[in-house]
Amino acid sequence: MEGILNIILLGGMAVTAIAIAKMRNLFVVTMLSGIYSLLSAGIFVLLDAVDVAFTEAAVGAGITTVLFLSTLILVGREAKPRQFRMQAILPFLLVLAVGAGLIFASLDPNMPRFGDPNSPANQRLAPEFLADSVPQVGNEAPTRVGIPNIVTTTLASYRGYDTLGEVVVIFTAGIAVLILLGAARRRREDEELEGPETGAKPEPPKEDSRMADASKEAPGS
Amino acid sequence: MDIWGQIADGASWALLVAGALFCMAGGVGILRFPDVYTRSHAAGVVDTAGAILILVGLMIQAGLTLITVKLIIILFFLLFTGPAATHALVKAALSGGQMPLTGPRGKGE
Amino acid sequence: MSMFAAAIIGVVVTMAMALLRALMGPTIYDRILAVNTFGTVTVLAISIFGFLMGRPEFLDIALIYALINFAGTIAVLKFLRYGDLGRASAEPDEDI
Amino acid sequence: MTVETLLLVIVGLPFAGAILILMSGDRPNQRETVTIVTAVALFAAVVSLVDRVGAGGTASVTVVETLPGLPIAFSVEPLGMMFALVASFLWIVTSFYAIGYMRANEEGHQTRFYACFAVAIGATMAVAFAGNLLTMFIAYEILTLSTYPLVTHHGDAKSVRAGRTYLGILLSTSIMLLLTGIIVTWILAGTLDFRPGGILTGKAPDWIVIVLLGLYMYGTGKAALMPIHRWLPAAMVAPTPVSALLHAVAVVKTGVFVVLKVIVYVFGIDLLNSSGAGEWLMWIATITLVTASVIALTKNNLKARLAYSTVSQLAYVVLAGALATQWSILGGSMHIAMHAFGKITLFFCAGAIYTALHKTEISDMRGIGRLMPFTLIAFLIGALSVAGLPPGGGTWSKWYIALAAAETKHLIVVAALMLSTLLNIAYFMPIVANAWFVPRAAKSVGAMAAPVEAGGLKEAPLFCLIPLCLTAAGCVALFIFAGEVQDFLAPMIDGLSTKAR
Amino acid sequence: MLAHLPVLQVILPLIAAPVCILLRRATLVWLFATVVCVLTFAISVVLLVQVMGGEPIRYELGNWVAPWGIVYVVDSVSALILVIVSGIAAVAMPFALRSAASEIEPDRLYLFYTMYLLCLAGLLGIAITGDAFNLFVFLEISSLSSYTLISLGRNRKALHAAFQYLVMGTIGATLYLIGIGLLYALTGTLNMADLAVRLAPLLDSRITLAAFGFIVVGLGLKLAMFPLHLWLPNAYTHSPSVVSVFLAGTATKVSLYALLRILYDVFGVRFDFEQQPMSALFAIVAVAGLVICSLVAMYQQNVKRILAFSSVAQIGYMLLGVAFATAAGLQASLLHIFNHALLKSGLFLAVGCLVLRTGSSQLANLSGIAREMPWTMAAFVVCGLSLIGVPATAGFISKWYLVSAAIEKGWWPFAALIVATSLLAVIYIWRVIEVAYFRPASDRPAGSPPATEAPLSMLVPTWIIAAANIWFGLDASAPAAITARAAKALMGAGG
Amino acid sequence: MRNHLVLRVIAKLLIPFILVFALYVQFHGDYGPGGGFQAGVIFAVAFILYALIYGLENARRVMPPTWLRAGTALGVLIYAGTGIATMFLGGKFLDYSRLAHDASHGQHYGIIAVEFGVGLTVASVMVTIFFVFAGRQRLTDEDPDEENGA
Amino acid sequence: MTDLIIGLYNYWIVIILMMVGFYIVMSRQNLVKSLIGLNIFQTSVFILYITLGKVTGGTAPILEKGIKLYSNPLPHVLILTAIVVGVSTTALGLALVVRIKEAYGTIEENEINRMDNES
Repeated sequence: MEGILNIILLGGMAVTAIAIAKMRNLFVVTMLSGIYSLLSAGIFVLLDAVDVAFTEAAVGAGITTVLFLSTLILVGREAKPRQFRMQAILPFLLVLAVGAGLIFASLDPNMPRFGDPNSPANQRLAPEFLADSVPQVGNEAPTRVGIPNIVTTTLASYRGYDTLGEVVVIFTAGIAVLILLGAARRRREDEELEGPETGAKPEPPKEDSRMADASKEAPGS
Repeated sequence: MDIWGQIADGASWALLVAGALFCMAGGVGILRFPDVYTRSHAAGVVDTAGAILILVGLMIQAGLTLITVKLIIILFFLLFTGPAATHALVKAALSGGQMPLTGPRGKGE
Repeated sequence: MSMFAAAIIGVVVTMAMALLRALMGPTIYDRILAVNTFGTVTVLAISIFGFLMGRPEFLDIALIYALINFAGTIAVLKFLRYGDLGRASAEPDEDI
Repeated sequence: MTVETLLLVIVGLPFAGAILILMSGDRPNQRETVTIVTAVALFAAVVSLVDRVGAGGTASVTVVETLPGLPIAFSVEPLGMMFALVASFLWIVTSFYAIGYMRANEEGHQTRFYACFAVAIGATMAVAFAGNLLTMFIAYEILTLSTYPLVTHHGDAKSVRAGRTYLGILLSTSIMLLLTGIIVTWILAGTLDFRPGGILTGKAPDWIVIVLLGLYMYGTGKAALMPIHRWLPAAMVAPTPVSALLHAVAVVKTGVFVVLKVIVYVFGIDLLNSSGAGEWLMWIATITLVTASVIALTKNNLKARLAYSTVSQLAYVVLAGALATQWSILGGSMHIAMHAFGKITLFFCAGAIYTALHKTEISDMRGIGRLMPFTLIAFLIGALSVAGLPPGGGTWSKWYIALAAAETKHLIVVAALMLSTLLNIAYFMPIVANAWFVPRAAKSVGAMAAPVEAGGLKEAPLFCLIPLCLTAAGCVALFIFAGEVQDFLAPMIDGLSTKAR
Repeated sequence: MLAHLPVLQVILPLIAAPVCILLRRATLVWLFATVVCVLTFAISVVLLVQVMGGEPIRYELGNWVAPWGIVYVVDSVSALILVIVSGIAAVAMPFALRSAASEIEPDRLYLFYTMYLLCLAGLLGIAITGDAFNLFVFLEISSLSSYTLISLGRNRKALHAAFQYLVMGTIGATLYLIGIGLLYALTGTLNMADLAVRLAPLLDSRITLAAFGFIVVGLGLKLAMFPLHLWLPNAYTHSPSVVSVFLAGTATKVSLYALLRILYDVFGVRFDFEQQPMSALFAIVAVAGLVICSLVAMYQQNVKRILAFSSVAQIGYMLLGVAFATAAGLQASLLHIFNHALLKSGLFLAVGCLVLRTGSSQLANLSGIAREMPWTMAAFVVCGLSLIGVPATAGFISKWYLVSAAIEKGWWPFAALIVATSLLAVIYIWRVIEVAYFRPASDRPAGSPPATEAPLSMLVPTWIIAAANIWFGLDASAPAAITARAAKALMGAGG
Repeated sequence: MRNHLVLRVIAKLLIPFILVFALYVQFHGDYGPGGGFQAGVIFAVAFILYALIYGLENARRVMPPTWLRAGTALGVLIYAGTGIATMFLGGKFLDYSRLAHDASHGQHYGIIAVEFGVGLTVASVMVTIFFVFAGRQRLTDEDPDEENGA
Repeated sequence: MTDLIIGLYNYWIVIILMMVGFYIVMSRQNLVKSLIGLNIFQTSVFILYITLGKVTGGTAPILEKGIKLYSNPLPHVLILTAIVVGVSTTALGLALVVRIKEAYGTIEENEINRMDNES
């Protein structure tokens, strides 16, 4: 059952992604990427990653869609059609290279099969996490956190530092948006500075330079 | 208790299957109907009948727990979102210049 | 096959059909309609899946889907109607 | 003051002078006083160093250890001391001359000029007393960079182009070849110190020695070996004091000094002879000296002719190194000093003529001997010295080189030397002869009728005239006191070979 | 508290950033940020001293044992990078006071400093971590903040440059993530040391190879390895001066460090250079970058752009040292990381002064500027000479080691090439010097205001760096000792 | 049917409920799916919904941008501060075991504190971002000739 | 063969998604679309990781009495972080797009390039 659902949902994702690539109406693209997010969240549920599904739904289908809509209001909905150019070959080759690299890797017999409980990934660190018995430095007995949701435990404690980093990332994004768009009034420096050369406005000179004019000294004076 | 359990199971079965069928019917409608207005009718079926039936079926399975409360809330959301969205969409479609295929110019649904 | 499996198949088939409509268009409105339906059906699917897996507490996910779907729909509608998300829909004689 | 401190003072003094010059930028008199005082102080310091150390003594001082085993260090040896003496003395003279010349011609950017000049002299001192190849290389590059603003002094398109040629050739050869050579030496020998008898003996196969010699010889672009001599004629656009600096005081002298020093203290003449590396160098030097002389003959511009003459004379020194005998090294070392005095005299004269009469072309100089008798006499002495005829100091150095060539049975080289001397005469003497014995063309009389002064003399300012007389006298003095120079260099010559004697 | 230094190194700027948001007053924030940067620098120096005196320091975050938790590892390599990054950040801060104020609106200034600190924290985090995924997180912190910092340039091109960088950077980070994912699939662990152990028997696997490829390309994008450098010139050209200083001195170097870490500590020398032709690959990439970007730099009309292309070219030197696959080569690379950080930030500092006074970094606007701003231009010349590799400057030391390493390896043509490309540097640096010194001020476009010497708050940092260039050119024993040890550590780690 | 009225009423009903749900996700994250991040997003969605229905101005009045900015910073500070606190208690950074006598309890407290920090930052940032984007639209709209971006 | 198709099915889809996303980004068209491409690209990586953590027959890693087999929580944690990074990047990218639109009047990559080259 799960396998079939998995195949259907993933297939749906692939189809959606290809459709997104072809669409030009940005609004439609946004809607489709919402569907894409929902689908991927569905897959996460299937793959037992409920926390991830939770987040993906909230972020991918919710916040991101709203953000894209907000942007579309400001930038317009329609992407212009592109005629085929020779330069388009290069990205295509790059894409093929990336794909080939992954296919190459996937065909390796070591590549863990779907759901394989004996794969290294599921054997190495996971057992200790799942048993909630991870050793601490200087402790004989492994320390137990004692919270049922192992994802939360891992997230906030075992790899709590990553999560601190994550919070800082989102903090950074917030500040970044504030810097870029958070203007109390409309700024016009972009428009002003569309000339060929731009840059900061120079400060007016404060005093005459002492060495300003060494070239005009009269010889023999 | 046992008998009630069986009745509940039976009811759930019926509701879930009926809901699934409604959904599929709506899905077929969305796929096959000729224009946006008719499709919106089909969508309405999914949004309301399908959702109600399935969620109620699940509620019967869950019994009187927190889960049922959540299911009710979900239902509430769906019931509000669906029709409101359909309504507004049809209005937007009309003002956006989409002509219904047949019949007089309707006021939405 | 449990009843949940039966239901989920029906729901997933509906999802597929909605997805198809969303991809096919032809108009924007068709797509929005399909997306909306798709959201609803996904909520149903996840709800059922929680029961199917025997861990119905995952309903939280379905709940948040519904919530997000709701907010998202309002955002889309405001987008279509006003082209502005920050505007209050308070002006008289206005309906959404 | 210990000898070590004195050494540091000698190297540091010109740099300090440069800073002082920059600081007194807007007060010309103070600036020039600083220049002269620094120059005199430097010369005094070098003399006192010579006094302290004596001809045979050595001393060394490490400033900082850049990398383990690779210090920036200075040391004293006869060749360097001689070079430092010559350069610091000529700086005084050149400074006086520059004051006269720059003021008379109303040149701009004079502060930059004097400051860069001082830095260049400082770098020359550092080259002269460099204790190892790295220090020498650093100083060599500072010299290149500090003379660039001098070459492009006028700032017009032509001088900028010349500056680019100058910088391009010197920097590229030094970085690409010299530096590579130094690094290879470091890897082979494990040290970069200058040691009598060389540091490479037994460290490398012959073919590497040959390649390495090529790297050093062509890496030292300042030695102007053909075909990388282009920068030298190009740099003629600069004011005359700069040319004097380039040709006599610092730049090209540094080049040949480096050549000799590398041959003597890095390769060692024994290695050079045993590996056969000197052979090809000798031929190139020979070809250069003849070809450059011929080219000089074709030039009508006085400074250009002098420039090619310099190329030719430098090849003498390289040839001396390539011959790699005790006599040749002696001759080469002496030729550095001899040529310095001779060529600086010639350039001073050229500058004086330009200052007084604004003439640069030889063909215009007919009959000016009456107007500028002192200058022309000095010119004659300088020319004789450069050509290697009595009573110029050049006589001795050329003699020793020719002797070495004969000793090593390179008769063709001897013949080339003879030919070159003839060519020297051929391109210098007509100038003198024309100036004295050919009457001025009417056209040129008209052109300079006004400035001719009452007594019929139109000499350059005294600031120009006195220095050139001094250097001319120096040429003669060197002829007379060549024995002292020889004695002075003797310790180095003695240490040259382990086989000889 | 001494035991906590490794984490304080990163946490200090990380915590300072939100505090800046709370402080809000631009001057106050600047003062605070400066103090933080200086403290961070002090910490890194102490760490370096500690590491040079003994064993590498390990710090388990959350006290969880290594493969399960995240661990910080400070060894001689990372300590060196930490010192470089925090040092340049500290020097650039005083400079920012005037420079940033002239290029960024006053009401965004405090946000700017916040970003600056975040970027610093991100870069430090990359340099210190011993966990492959944690590296990704901090890579993203530094990337996001640098996109923002770059976009603050006043030219609209800055926005486009930032966007391009964002796309390229995200692709790079994602490719890195794929690589780490593949390694995780293969070994089930994320800790670098643990990865190395568990990867050792699996080196023949195709997954290892694919992961290797993804990581090299991913980090290659971040460090502007030659064909992947397209984002860099625009980004460095159009960003505010301080940002150019900071990023040019640190960002690509930290990414290169990350690449070295992964190459040597995870895959190991044997895999990189015996099983895989990394020597050849790096050599080709390095040479192509060196030559092409140096040539391109010669034709630019904007000083910042010249320097940006030169940065890409200089990365070629660093990669070339790695390509030699010897301890000497690696040492040369590390030395060049250090020296290039010094000289390039010095150059950008000087350009920052010029931009403040003339409002532009176009060559045409700088005619004869040396007369009005002698100190600034003198610093530029010093650092420029260092870039060329003139002796007695820091740049010479790294060239020296590079050439020695090339000759020791027997790759003579490369030795020649290193030297020859220095000459290209001569040309593009000399173009600037020529314009600034030997062209009359009247050549500037009409309407250009007269300039005066930059304020002391900017000159002093510039000259500190310029003096450092000379100092480390004269006495390179300290960096040489550190890098020698670092190179040995890296080479040894791979067995 | 005046939909906006219906909307407003429903929103009034819903938003408190959403907030409660957010709190539930926040503090129930130890036992079920969810946690600080998800809770933060839900919190943000509640405000976004408010802004969508009642308008940006009103939403700004309810949640002033200054508060939001402070919230963003405070969240990070709470997280990092927890780590610093453990350092002062003699442990390593983020070693929650030190927060109580018993390691397990300490861990629990630590996780709650940390998750709260995450939630605060995420909610504040998300709302900030939406406000900023939506605010930009208003600025643009008042200036119709901006449309062509000249 | 079935093993290759079914056992690695998720990887194949991941690869397709990755290529599609990457292509959208690389073909450098509309900036908003580039960002969506980036999203698709990143999502494919998420799926790769989550797939690695799936254990057949396992369930979500929330401990409960009576359940023995759980999926691997570590990839989930990593991907949670990655999602956050992704949305942060998207937000920043969109902010940049808005500013670019205001400054250039267009969000088509080729037009912007042209304008950049002109000035």
